Amino acid sequence: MNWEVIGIWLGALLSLSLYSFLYKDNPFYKFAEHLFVGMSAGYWVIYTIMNVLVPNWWQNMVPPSGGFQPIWIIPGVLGLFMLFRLIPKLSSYSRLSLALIVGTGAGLSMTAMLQTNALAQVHGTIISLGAGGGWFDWVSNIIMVTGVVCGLVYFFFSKPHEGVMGGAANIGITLLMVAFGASFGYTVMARISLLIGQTQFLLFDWLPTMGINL
Amino acid sequence: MAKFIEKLGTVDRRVIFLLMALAVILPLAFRMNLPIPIEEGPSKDLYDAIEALPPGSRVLLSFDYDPSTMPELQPMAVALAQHLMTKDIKIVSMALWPMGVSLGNEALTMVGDSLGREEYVDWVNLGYKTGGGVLIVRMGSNIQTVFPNDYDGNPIADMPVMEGVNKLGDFDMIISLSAGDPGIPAWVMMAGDRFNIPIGGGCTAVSAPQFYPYLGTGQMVGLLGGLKGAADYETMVRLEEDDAAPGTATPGMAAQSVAHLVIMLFIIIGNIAYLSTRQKKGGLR
Amino acid sequence: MMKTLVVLSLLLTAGGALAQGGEGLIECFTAQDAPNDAGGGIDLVWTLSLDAVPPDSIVLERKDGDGGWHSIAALAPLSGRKTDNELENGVEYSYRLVPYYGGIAQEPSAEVSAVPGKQWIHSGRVGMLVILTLICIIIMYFIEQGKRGKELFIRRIAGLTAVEDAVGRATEMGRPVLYIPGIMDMDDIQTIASMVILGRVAARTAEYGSPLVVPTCRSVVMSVAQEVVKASYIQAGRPDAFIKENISYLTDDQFGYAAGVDGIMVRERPAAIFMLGTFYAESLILAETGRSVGAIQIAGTAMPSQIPFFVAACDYTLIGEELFAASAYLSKEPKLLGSLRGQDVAKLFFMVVITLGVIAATVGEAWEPAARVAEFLRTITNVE
Amino acid sequence: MRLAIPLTITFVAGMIMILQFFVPATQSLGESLQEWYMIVASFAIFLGAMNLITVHVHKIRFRAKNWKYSPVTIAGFAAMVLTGLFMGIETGRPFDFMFTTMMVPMGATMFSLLAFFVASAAFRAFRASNWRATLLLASAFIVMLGRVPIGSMIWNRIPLVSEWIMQVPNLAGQRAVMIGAAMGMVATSLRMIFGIERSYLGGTD
Repeated sequence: MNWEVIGIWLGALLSLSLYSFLYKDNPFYKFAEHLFVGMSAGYWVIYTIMNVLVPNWWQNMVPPSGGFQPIWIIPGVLGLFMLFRLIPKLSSYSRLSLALIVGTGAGLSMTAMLQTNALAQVHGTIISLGAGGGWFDWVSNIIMVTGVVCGLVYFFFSKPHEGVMGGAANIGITLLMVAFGASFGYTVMARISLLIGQTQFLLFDWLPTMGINL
Repeated sequence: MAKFIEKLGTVDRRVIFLLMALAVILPLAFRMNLPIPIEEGPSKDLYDAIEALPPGSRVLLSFDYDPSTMPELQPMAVALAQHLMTKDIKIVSMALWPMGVSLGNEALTMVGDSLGREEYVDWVNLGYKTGGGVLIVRMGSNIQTVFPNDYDGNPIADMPVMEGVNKLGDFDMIISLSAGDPGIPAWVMMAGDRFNIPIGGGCTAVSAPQFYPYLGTGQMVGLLGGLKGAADYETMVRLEEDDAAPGTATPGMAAQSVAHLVIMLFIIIGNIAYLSTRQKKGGLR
Repeated sequence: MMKTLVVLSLLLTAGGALAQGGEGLIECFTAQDAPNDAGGGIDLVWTLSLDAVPPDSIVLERKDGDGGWHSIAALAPLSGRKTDNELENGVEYSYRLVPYYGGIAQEPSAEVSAVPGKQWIHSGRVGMLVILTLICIIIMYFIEQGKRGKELFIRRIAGLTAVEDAVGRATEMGRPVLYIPGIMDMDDIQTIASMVILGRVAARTAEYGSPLVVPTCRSVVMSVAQEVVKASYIQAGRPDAFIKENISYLTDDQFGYAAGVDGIMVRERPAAIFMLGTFYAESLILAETGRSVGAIQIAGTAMPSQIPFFVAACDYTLIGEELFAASAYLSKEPKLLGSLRGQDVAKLFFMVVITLGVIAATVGEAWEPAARVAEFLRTITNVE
Repeated sequence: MRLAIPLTITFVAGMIMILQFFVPATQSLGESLQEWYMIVASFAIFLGAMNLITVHVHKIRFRAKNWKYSPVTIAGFAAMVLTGLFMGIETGRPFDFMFTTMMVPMGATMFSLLAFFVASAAFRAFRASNWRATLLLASAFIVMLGRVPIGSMIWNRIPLVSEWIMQVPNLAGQRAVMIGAAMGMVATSLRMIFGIERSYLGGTD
């Protein structure tokens, strides 16, 4: 018995406990679930301290090479404000920190989303219908462009989906369904891969510790 | 018989779970093997893009995943490292996910040792820093300020592999093995779109469809999707290099195929059952 | 470039050519301020003469204040470009290249110089700036219109008409309502949208009196959710019914969170489950478990890869932008309806750009002026 | 007026982030802001941890349903935090050992549950109940076939058809979703930055 074997057993028993959920909720699952939640919460606390707060804040404010950078007090104070939520009287200070988080996030995603999810996609859709040359390319290109335009019509909210709009929206949602089906089908494989990975662990790492070699 | 079919349509989902488990366990336990044909597609595109790089080029390999997606992404890491190192391309690796560092190291050391490539000369692992997209943007202006040291704490400034690499723009290609956020989208948005560096990638099969738009617009040069992509790449690398170490993706594909068939069988059974009930009810919806 | 390489490799195999100094070897060596940066960068570009043997390496040298040359980088012979960073803005810097053959320095190239500076506008993003400004003006205009009381229509969104029923059903069955705001933090716009919807859902549960359970994956989301729900309960005149403990943090870990929420589902047996926000792989783990406990499920996300799973496992799914329309739909607040109208006009703008662009590109294959229109549209939608 | 200061902070922070995208000269400002934001957001983790512990202590004290499992959560949390703080997080230390031998397999197991759920969801949801559902079913089926070697054994064009579905209708659908959602996000961001949407701050106007 060494640490490696103990590790394999811990992993295998916890995995099997979680798999038992597929049959129904049971004490093994409850145990593993509660342990998982607790351990991972603890992990992220340590992780945040060691990987963000120490290197990106503390070591900037008090560099190991000496000196003191007062500017870094500000994010520290805003961070502490976040914790003021625990003290009802002071909890409204946490809004200042929240405002910074939300504002930065909003500004950053506004440009990033517009660039990558909107403009780049529009740019990619501006193609010649004849691109590719063959009749089949024509068909594909027409489906592509109509699909994007009709899909967008489906997302119109301020006009009722009637008449031409309704027709286009209908084409749009139909196409979205095809896309969702495809996406689902494509994914199935990935999900199975994960199960394969875990099964390999149980079959080829865990069983051998009991002398069972497949 | 008809009643039996109807019953199948409402079968307890635990029966499905059991059959799925068997579909994966049996082929693995009995080591079933199926051949893999290579077709044109995003996997081949990535392979060709790397083939086109001259020896001595520099590629940034980012390990943006953790052990939960290892079955799919780790074989890619190994196959890519194998391809890049055989072609004498320098690899600078890093991770946007904390756990990616050790996984990447595992792959690079293993392949590097088998091909006689040296750490710090032919490859280096810069390690992990938090920040995702922000981090990438900062690397765009200067890598050293973001990663003064590699994962082991050695200053990168004097490493031969980092010679002439000061910012992202100095790389000939960036490849992200990505399990989610931050990952490929961050690289495409913050590095590819901003600094015009070709971006390649590998991802779980689930996220692959969402990156197809990037392939269509040329924002990405190629993509490995899931175990299939990994198995494709393994096969392509092995066609070139007979003595390359056998990969782990190929055996898994057999279990994959059987499990797929089982799911498809379920869908067919479900529909037969559904249609027969519907007919009985007089074709009502 | 390709051609240069081919010729070079031909020469290499032929061998025999003489090593050459920088003057004849390096052609078109230029230096200029690196574009679109915050300053401090100079781009250096050169090509190697086709008639010469490429050197083993090239060393880039910079002239310092004292007038001496200092090596700043050793480059691969075919690299052809280099950006020198961290320079002082407004100071002139001079550079030269020194080719090396077999470790022996040759005659340096001609000297070039440039002055680094910062740019006040990113030249590759002007098109986007114009479009963004336009979109913002449109949206703000319609928000104003809404505020002024202009009657605004909103189409039916199936998933949202069901909110009332779902909460009502939970009350009848005496079971809780479970609200899952996704796994991302407050800087994610979908999480923000989810918090706004949570406020509306909380208003309903306050009214109906069924408990509202919100497990979160992020601490900040937890504290925002507490604020939002509390505000809704106060507004509904039921501050006594607000239970802070029901809005709790589990763990930042994606699958730890999924395991915890699955546990809550099978033990609390909620009658209605809302899953609105940013979801990744945990989407189906949650949705299938929710389904197995017989809850009405209303899901919504803008993550293209997760929508299919919600569609397959939930009763109602808000697809993409519908998630962002939800707060307007549920509140019928004029300014939000106005914003929605503005979004529609923005989409219309993109549809027109696409349609025009495609027509122009297609016609452009035969008729030059149309091709120029298509090219223009491609340029403004291209962002560097 | 107590919302005025937070709303100003949101506005300024949002504007800086937009500005630094278009004005290269302000990039360093944006970078510092993001660094700050990361620090502030990180502090909040203690808030969550406190909440988790309080909730479970509460459960134990009042003997709530399943309270017997609450000590497990607390013990797991304490084990990670204490070993991490006092014994280091390097490879080989208890923290790392527990992470790799317990947390990692548990995460992988939860993730792999999806294989089962995908099967049951497909079985139940993919019924040819109307023509639109039939299309969904058909495209899923073909793509699934195209992803495994057996597909090309049935008909050698299946991988091509599957690739076509992914590249044309799927791409069009994804693009429509992306463009639409981007508009929703731009509008929501705009409302946040200009303080039109403020319910996230809690309280009413």
